[in-house]
Amino acid sequence: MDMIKLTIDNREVEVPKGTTILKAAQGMGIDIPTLCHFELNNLGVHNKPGGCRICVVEVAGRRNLAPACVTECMPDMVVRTNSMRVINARRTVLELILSDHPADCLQCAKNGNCELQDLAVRFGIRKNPFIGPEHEQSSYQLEVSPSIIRDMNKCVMCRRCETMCNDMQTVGALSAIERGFPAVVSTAFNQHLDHSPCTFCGQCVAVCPVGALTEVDHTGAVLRAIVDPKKTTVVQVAPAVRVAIGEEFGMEPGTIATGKLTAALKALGFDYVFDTDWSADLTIMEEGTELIGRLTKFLEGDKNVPLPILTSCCPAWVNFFEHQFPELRHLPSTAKSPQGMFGAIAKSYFAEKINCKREDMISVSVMPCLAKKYEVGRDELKVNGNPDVDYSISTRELARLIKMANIDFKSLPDAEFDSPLGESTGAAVIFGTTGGVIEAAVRTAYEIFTKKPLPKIDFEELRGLEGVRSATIDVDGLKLNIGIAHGLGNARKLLEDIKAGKSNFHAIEIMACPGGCIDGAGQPLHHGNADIIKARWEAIYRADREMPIRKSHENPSIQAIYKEYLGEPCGHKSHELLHTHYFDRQTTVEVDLNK
Amino acid sequence: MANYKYHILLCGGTGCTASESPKIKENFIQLLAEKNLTDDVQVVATGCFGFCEKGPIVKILPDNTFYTQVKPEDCREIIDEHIIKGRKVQRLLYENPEDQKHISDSKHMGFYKKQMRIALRNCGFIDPENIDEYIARDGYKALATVLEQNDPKATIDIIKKSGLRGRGGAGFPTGLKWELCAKNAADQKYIICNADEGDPGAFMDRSILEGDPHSIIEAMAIGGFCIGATIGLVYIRAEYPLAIHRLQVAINQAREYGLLGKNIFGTDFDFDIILRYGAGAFVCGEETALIHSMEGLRGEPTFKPPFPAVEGYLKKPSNVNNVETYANIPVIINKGWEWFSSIGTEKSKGTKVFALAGQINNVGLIEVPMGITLREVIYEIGGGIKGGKKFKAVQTGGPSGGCLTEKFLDTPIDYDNLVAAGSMMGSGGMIVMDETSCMVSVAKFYLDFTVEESCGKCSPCRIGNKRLCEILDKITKGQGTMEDLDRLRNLAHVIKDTALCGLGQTSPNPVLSTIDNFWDEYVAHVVDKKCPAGQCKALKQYIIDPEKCKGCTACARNCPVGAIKGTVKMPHEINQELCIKCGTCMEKCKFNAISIK
Amino acid sequence: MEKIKSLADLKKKREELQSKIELREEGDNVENLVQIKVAMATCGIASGAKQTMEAIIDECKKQNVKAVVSQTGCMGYCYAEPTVEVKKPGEDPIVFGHVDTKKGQELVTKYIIGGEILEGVIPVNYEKIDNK
Amino acid sequence: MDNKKIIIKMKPEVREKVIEICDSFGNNPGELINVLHQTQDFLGYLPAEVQELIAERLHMPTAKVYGVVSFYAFFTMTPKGKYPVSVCLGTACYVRGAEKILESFEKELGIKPGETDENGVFSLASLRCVGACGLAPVALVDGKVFGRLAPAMVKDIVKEYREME
Repeated sequence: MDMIKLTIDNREVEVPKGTTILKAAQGMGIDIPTLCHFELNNLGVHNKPGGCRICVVEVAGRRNLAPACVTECMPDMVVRTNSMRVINARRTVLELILSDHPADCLQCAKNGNCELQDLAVRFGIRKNPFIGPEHEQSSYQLEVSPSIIRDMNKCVMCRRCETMCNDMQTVGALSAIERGFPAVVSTAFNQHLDHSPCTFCGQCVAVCPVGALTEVDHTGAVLRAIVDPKKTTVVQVAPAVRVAIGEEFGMEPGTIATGKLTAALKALGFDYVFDTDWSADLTIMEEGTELIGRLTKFLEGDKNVPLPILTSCCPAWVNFFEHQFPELRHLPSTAKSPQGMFGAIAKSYFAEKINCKREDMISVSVMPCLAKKYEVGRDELKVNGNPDVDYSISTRELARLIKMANIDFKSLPDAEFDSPLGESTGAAVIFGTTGGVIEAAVRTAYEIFTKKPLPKIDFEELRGLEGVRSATIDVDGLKLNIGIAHGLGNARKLLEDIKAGKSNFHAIEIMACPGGCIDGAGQPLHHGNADIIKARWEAIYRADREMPIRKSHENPSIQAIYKEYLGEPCGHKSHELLHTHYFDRQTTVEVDLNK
Repeated sequence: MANYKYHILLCGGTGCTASESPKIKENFIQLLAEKNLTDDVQVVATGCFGFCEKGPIVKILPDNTFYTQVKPEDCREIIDEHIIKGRKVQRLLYENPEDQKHISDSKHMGFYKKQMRIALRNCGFIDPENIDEYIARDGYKALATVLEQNDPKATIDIIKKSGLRGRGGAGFPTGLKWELCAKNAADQKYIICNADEGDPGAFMDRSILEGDPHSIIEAMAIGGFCIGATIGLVYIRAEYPLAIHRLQVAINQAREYGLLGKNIFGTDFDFDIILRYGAGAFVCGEETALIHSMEGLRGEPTFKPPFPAVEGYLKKPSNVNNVETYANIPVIINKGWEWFSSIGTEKSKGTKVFALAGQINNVGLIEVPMGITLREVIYEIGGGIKGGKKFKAVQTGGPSGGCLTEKFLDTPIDYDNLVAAGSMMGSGGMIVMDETSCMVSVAKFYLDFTVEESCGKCSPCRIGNKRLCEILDKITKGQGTMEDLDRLRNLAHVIKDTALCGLGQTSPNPVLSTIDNFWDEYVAHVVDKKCPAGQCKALKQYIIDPEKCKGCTACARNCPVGAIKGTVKMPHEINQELCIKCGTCMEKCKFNAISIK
Repeated sequence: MEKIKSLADLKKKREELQSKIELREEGDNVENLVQIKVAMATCGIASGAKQTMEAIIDECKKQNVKAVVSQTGCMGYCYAEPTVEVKKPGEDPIVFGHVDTKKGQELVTKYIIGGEILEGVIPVNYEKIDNK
Repeated sequence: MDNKKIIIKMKPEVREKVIEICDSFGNNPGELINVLHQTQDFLGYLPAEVQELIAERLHMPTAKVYGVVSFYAFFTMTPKGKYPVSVCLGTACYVRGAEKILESFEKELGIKPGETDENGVFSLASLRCVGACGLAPVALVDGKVFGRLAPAMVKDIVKEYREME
């Protein structure tokens, strides 16, 4: 590799050709501040508009200042990152950004977790010379959707959300609109997100450096339910939550905090603390059975059987195909998501068991996800208007609840999930990352289909963080072609292939968020640190290995519920409780016949 | 073919078209038919003559008579007197403002004397919708020569040696730009013409496209051959319908003659041109923004590198030049680089077209050799300040430029001198201002423009220019403080230092140059709360002269805010606290009793 | 329309077309050219001035004489129509009378090219229109 | 929650024409600006439903179409009046008093730039340089250029067009 020598802040450094000044400086321990710049290299996310101009540096011989984030190092370049000229410019630019930003930090959902606020602290901004009686600020309407709150007055035009929504997810709900001073990233015609193709994946929220995009907060409602003596509260926790929540309490990324998490939920006062992993195992039973069913028909020569079967646990992904590929909506498994299955069982089987009326039970889910907030509102997941899950809160919201309740998370003694909806397997925990659902399904489908034990439990070929992966699994002679995509843009590639008749997969797993649920929009904010995601990913597989049972169909509690309540997987009762259907939600323009 | 004895050329540019030149043409044709002279006299609608102040222009040849401000009803007299009887119509001739004598020949008019027309060589001379007239003027000869020589490197070398620099603003050497693009190998390259003239008050590119569209086609084909592009794209303002029409006609004609298409001049060079329309965004004059706009995207600039020469339209190597730059190319090939480089100054060769406007007698489009002084342009070509008022400043470079004062009047105009003086060449707008122009308001006018035209991508331009504008507004309202002036200067420097593209980096120039050159005027607004030019509304005071006021009550009755009090037949008075300075009272007063202080 | 396939083609085409705008090219250079004015009022036209003018134009072309041929009103020599005024650069104009097509051609070959004064010179006793 | 799809209704002739325009550009998203130009030529403006249709035909997000429409000054989402009035605010016109001309039109028509009056007769806009700087200040009414304007002339111009109604 070609190396380049240059000087930054009077120190010589050698970097490979193509390195930006920002990267070179970072390598030397020089922390040039940035705002719009955002990269997750291992997940293929790049947002480098060079727009905020916070990272400007002085390059000898150059007329104006250079943005460090996009300026490449050149041989013999002399760079100053902290001259008076640079500091003055940086500070003035920061003051400008702040002059068009509401100063309601104390009420802001991002208070304490805001990259702009951090910059203001770092530069000791006290009084803003550009704020006066005459200064104008953006005036957009605050908008609340089922999952996401948009306050475009806080938008700093970093374009991260636009990059996620378009380049990564190819959803296209967001775009930069208008120009000049009123320019922000918003929806078509500045409409409500409900009228857009938004999937509520929330990746925009996950990357927003400020409080322009935040999640809908249900912590208050959950607290009220907990303290309401007439209500029985049941909580479920998704697999990816346990490998991330520790970060909110200063624990190392990748810490598996299942025991403390369970203890904290109990300390919060939930009546029953259960595990979404349990219903993940249930999902495998249903989805795996569906896969075997379709495959068997296919092998018997039925060419009309819908293949490949697509996973359906990710609600943002469900929204995506309902909006963008409604013509393929016969392909995904009809199995509800683990959250949905859990809710249905909690308010039927379990409610009956503890003799609690449906209306008196408040079912709460803790999810790494914002689309789950949307999902709990779907009509198919309600009975007579009463939702199977009343509130879905994010990992971040749970952390806030824990802090609010004076619980010292780190020093909590580990606790166990309650029974019967708390027992789970290693197959369930890997739902938390890309490739996990399909691996779990293969573990079970293999044994059910071949009636032979698996020679090896770990399917390394299904793991990894590349956007699109494929593997062929030898199921006792049957070559099962499996596709995996995470990030909806990657999913689109596989779907286009299916549409074009070019796909030879039998089953495809799709997760909307890059990396899967570990990088869900409800997780602690990683602020662009890709190592955090990697650590969570490793933790998921570690958690799998640590489980005594690692195949869903071996979960005794799952076996029990089929025996005593559900009957057969994909049987009548299962269909009623655990399966759903999909809609065509693509916006279309049609001829008005009534003139 | 008719053997015409007279040619009547009339300006078909936008300005003259707006003042009924099409009707004039129609009248001429009709009258000639009436007199049976259709075969003797040819009527040609040409491109702009440049002397827009006196439009519509009609020129009669062979005797080279230059009629100004011709009205449709004048046509009969011109035919009867001039064409038939050979007597020039005196009252339509240009009157020399110095001695009130009529001048019949444009060559002897001050407006044309100092001009040198290279880029505009065919404007006002040929029928832009007739390729034959262009060919008759050596059209396509340069392309033929270049293709025959079949040595792109040598041609680029000619352009390099000629010293031609980009006429769009920054003045990057054209030959070097071509060379950089030629070096990058690719399966497809593009040569692009920037005809998105967005500078308010500049219309040179439009005039060239309207008056001599073939020169652009020819130059783009030459450029295409040199850099290895087979497709040319013209990014043209949708607001220029006439230019679009003429260019389209010209492209069709060139295709019919085989001058566009496959195997041009029997060589294996293929080339064709596509039009792309701008949609009203000044920032699209910046080449990366222009390219994004051509791709159907928002016209936002991106950081360079990569330069378009490496990654341009559809990610392919592309070369972008503006219209005026291209217009110079065929002449340079035909007449040689030595000839071209003999014109101008050491670092700025050739000529520059300026749109001369403002408080000046001869508004119009002029082309002058580089190195001419502002004084020559304003006083000799422009005929001095309108109404005999005093010269105050000249603004060059449009919203990216600055205001130059009297002390720069004798500076030779070239790229580097203008930059050194705190302005820039820009695309060539030249606005002359007299003592009634308030320089704070002028700075605000340009900032208003930049605020409206900022793409919003980078914070210094999106928010900074807005804040600059707010501070200027505060000053023009008499609410500014001395701290505001410091703030203004610091902010202007930071924007220059940090903005992403050329638009943002130059947007504070009108502020900085007026602060530097008219500091006292700023101070007067801030400290004395006075606008020396009497322009700033909020600093105006309407005063009723008690001597002149007859007490007719017209002002009081019409005042929308009831600020005027007084009894009938007694002098009235204006309550300055209530007055909104709308000027209605002054309009209504029949006795000239109200004045502005 | 015929395509232009080479530089030679273009040159040929240009030569054909150049005459079309020659008049304009010359307009820029009017004081260095021979200026010929043919009186073309009713009397002139009646006595064949139009034909004379055509003949002069054709002859100029044939002899490659760069001249500006234009018409004027009645010069006041109705007895001698058609009348033609010829002004060579730097010289005073001379008016010739009774210029028919043949004499028109001679005017070009003999006077303009040869410098020979032909018969029928009319003494100048009028003010030039342009100098009014 | 409403799981139904959003169906936008449109006049058949409008839908047909817009589809024809999109087809003529090969439904290529790179041709978006050309498509918008032609559609606006046809309709006079670009209402939201038309942008939805264009997005659908060009297989691109509506947000991106709107992002482009709202970026460029030439595109408008409000129908223009029968007689659109545009006052040139280019520099040449500005230094010769264009602001006062605009003010006079505002006063006379009772609307601000960017607006259309209630009856849809007049709409007002400002633009940058029509290139008739010799005639500054200049305004365009229904495509006709009025040059060398003075505020006092505005009333008569408006009256002239009002009478044509």
